[in-house]
Amino acid sequence: GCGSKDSGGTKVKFATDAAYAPMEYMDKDKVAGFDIDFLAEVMKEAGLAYSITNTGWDTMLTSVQQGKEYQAGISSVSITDERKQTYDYTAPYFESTNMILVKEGSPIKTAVDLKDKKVAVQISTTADTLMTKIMGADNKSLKRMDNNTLALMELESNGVDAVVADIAIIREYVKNNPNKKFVSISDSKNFESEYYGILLPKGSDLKAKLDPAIKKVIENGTYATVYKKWFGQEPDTKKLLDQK
Amino acid sequence: MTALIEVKNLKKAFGDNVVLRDISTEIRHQEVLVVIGPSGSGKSTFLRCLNLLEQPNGGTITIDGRNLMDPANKINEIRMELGMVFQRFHLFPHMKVIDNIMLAPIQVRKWPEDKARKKALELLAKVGLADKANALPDSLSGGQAQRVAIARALAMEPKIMLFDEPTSALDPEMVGEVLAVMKQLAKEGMTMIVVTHEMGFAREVGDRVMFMEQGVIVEEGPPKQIFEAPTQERTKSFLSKVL
Amino acid sequence: MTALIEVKNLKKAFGDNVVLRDISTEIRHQEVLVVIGPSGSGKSTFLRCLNLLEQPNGGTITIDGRNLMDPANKINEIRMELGMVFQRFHLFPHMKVIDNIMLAPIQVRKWPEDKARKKALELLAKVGLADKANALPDSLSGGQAQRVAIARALAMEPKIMLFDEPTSALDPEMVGEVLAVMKQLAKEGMTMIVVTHEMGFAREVGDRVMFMEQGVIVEEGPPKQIFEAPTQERTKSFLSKVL
Amino acid sequence: MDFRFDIILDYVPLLLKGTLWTIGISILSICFGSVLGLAVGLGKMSHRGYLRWPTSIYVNFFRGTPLLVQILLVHFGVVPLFLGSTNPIIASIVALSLNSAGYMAEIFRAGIQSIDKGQTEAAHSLGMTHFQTMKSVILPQAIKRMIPPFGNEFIVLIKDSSLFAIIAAPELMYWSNAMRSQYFKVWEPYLTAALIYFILTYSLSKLLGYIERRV
Amino acid sequence: MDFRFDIILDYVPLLLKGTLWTIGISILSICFGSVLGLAVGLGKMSHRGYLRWPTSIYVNFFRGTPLLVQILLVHFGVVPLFLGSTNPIIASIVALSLNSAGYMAEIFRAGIQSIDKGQTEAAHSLGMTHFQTMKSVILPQAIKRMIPPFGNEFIVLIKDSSLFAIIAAPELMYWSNAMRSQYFKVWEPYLTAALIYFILTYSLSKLLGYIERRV
Ligand SMILES: Nc1ncnc2c1ncn2[C@@H]1O[C@H](COP(=O)(O)OP(=O)(O)OP(=O)(O)O)[C@@H](O)[C@H]1O
Ligand SMILES: Nc1ncnc2c1ncn2[C@@H]1O[C@H](COP(=O)(O)OP(=O)(O)OP(=O)(O)O)[C@@H](O)[C@H]1O
Ligand SMILES: [Mg+2]
Ligand SMILES: [Mg+2]
Repeated sequence: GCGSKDSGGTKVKFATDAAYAPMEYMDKDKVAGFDIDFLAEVMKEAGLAYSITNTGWDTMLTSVQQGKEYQAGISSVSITDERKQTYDYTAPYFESTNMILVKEGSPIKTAVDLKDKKVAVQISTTADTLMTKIMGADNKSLKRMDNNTLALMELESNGVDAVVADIAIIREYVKNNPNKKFVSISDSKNFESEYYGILLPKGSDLKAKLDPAIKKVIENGTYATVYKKWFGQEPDTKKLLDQK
Repeated sequence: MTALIEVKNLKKAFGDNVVLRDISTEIRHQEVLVVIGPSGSGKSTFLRCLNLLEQPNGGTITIDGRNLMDPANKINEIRMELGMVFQRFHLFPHMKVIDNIMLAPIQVRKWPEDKARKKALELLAKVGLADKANALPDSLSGGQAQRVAIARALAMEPKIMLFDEPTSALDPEMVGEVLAVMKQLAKEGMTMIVVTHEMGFAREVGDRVMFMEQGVIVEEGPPKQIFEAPTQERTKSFLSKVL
Repeated sequence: MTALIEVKNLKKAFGDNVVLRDISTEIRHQEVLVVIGPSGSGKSTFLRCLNLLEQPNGGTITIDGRNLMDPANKINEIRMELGMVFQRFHLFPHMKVIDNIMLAPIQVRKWPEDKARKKALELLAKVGLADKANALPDSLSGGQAQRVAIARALAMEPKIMLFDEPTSALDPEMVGEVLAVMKQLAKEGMTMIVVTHEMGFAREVGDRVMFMEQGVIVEEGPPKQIFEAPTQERTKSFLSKVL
Repeated sequence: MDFRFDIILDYVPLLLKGTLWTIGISILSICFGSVLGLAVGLGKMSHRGYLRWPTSIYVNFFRGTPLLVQILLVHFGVVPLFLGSTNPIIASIVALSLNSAGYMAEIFRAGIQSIDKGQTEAAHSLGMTHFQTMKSVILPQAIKRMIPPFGNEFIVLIKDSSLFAIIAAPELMYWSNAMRSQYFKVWEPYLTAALIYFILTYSLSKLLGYIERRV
Repeated sequence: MDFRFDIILDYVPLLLKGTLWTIGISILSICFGSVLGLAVGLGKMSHRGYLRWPTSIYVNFFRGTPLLVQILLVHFGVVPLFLGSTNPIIASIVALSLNSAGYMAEIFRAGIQSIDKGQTEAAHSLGMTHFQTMKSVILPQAIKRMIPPFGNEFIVLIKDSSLFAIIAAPELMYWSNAMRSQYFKVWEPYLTAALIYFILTYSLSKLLGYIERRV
């Protein structure tokens, strides 16, 4: 839907790029996903009215930076030092790591093996950043696709040897395509854990309201319920709470 | 009796191409002037300067006492006094015949519609096309189209009519019907300047014939004199080709 | 002596519009046939059927003993025997005059280039344009362009020449130079069919005049007879308009 | 390849809704674009430098840069400047109108210049002003000649509107993208979209052919 | 707004490399597209149904669906069929050639049909065959008239090549996207890209204007 004019009122307006199943995606005309359910709990806890709009990635980045129309963004945004120059983040709410997806029988075992292979990633993701570091910014074998669907298609059509993407994406894809003989590889040595945070404009006063609510939701078990609903397993909440 | 049109030292060039070198002449009230000359001699340009479709580069043109070069005179008011008929008719193809004729009286003279319509029907009858009022121009023969064009020019009640080779785009059997309308006009006392290759018309209707070549008036005089006893070599040689 | 062209019961319609109703005539070797008639009477269509620019709907055309309707006869071979000159010249504007003339002899007759060039220069001299070999068509006057078009048609060494109003797009002072070339051709014994409104030419050069109207031959005969003593009412009324 | 018709069926209502948006955005844009394009086109033909220069720059800019870039500039720059906040639908219509005005300007110019100069001269010789001539004589004829290029521009515009998916205007491509990202599938959403676009553009071109023959 | 020129400078080598790819892809595509477009255009004008039908469908399909969809079809469908694996550059050139052939076909057709019928008749009356007439009389004249629409098509094609960023063809837009992705900035990459595209299309249009006047 479209945004309303009044941004200074009571409602907090969230932007998202709902093209990242199962974290956030369009289920027909509704925004759905882990992030969405989690946000609902947090806002209930904080006692704030809110709305969430699928704006696409660029609109989210630009408008959250200005903080006028959208006061926050939630869209599996990893907390990185580079981005911290431009934005504030809430406390981390999700631990993620990148994973490698290859075809059965592939010789690739770790991220280092990818160095001279062809790899597809979604542009602008941390997978892009990681692989850019490993393979180099101008490496033609690194294909930065517009979105993860195209990256995964690329693997199916033998355009690349591997796809690197967030663990949730890879799992969802394998789940959706059980008969396609893909193997997912995790490599915690090369792919460090990353943490998602809610994106805020610099100096936003929302941080003071959202951080305690996030802490509460994680501590009281609500978080685990939502997590299990989407990923079918228990989260490591201790590690999450330890992050600063 | 004083001249209706007075042209003095008229000059016109397109870039380097000097088309009218130094044209001076007078046209009296009710006179019919026939202009002849080879292709490219400047006949059309001369006519077009008279109603400022071309901006002269020098000289003066006075029409009914008004100086055309004077910026105080509105160009559209001067053009209202001069009706022009072109070789290729230039009817407005998207309008019915009657609307072609009514357009300018309504928009320029600000006539009410019924007055314009009455006048248009009168003129159509005069050129013998009363039954074509609701036809579209494309359905007319060349001769009919040219007669409509004449009616359209007359609808503005001009003092002077300019004709630029009005019959040379017509099939031979249609030339007669257009010339007949023009003869009738002359008989009624219209002042006319006619560029044409129809020597029969010039002889019969013209009060004066003017022979132009390369932007100058080589010779002018009554038709009988020009056709039968031209004084200039160039006139003779031109006439020998076309008569 | 037998006929070079024999036309029998020729019919041609465009959709519902029957343009040639039933045309039968013969043209003898070295004859000059002049076709006259009002606009839309089918004169051009008649000429165009002779070299199959239009496909007839019925009847037969025999040229030099070959039946045009016979699919065994190659259309291009027949067309080589008939040179055609159009009202609007249709020179190829992207080629020099000489290349316009050489194109078909080289491509169709498969002449070597120097033979084609020699012939082209000869013909240019004949039509009085030896100095224009390297000019582009757009730089020519109408009369010059039409003479080049005649040379281009002659370069194929046709047995018959067809002219479709070759002078009616020309300024009057250029008509003479084109007619002169045509007269010369006739004198040299070329078989010619000429659609024209130039009655002087018809009288002087024509062996026979054919008057067409609404797709039929109304009357034909020697020029003297047609012009001075037409037997048909329609011929009289047409001639009264154009003479 | 396992082509899943079920997910297409699931999305049919949304795709149709998107199609309506596509049509709506395109129609509004071609209307605004035509009006603006006429003004720009007349400006480009003007004898006055102060009208000709800026309109030339306008046309060169909008025809010379990718629509994608123009969309981003309008969405993040122009619309917030006036409304205080972004709005994908308004941005779509504004960007597409501005863009198509650049093309419409050239269509108007070509259409007007294709009318025989004799028409203008005949009108002038009757004492009609430049404006009267344009309005009553030239434009009515030019507009008829402009139907084919106008139709092409409309078709281009319908297809171009697919780019607005990236700023999340809820048109046809947006819902195709949603379908793609929900199911990780490419063929189902995009072939369906292609078919719908084709139906739109093909019927439009038939309609225009019909109008052209009638007028 | 804090506009960071330093990150643009950082990316200059990559943007220039991308520009070269953009130019290369566009030139190859317009060449292949012209050849194929001539064939399709002649087919569409043919009297023979078995030539006219398929070529009409070709033109309608490639002009009636968004390029985006055509790109995906070629990249994931056509190219792997022949090469066994995807290849973004080959896919770009193939998709853009096929697409522009649809437009070039119409340009050829319009150009050929704009030549006065009298030219064909004059050539036929001299005994020249249909093929000789086309080759020596009609095409040389038609091609001159086709320079302006051909130039427009080339410009459109340069801009359209920006869509190949989504399948990671290393052209200008791809590197602009990479820049956006690295710095989370929108204006710097896209304004720079707009400027480069504008320089490309503007110089091309000037060049074509010059050629047009010369020919
Ligand atoms: N608008 C124009 N721009 C440039 N040159 C022009 C223009 N109009 C006319 N000329 C040139 O002026 C000269 C005279 O042209 P004009 O039309 O007055 O001759 P004309 O005597 O009417 O000839 P015709 O009998 O062929 O109509 C020609 O050389 C022509 O090329
Ligand atoms: N290609 C065509 N398609 C349809 N109708 C045509 C075609 N060519 C000619 N006609 C029609 O055939 C009729 C005769 O035309 P044609 O050109 O043969 O007459 P014409 O005697 O040569 O006249 P003109 O003196 O005007 O040249 C006209 O009514 C014309 O409209
Ligand atoms: Mg003239
Ligand atoms: Mg004829």
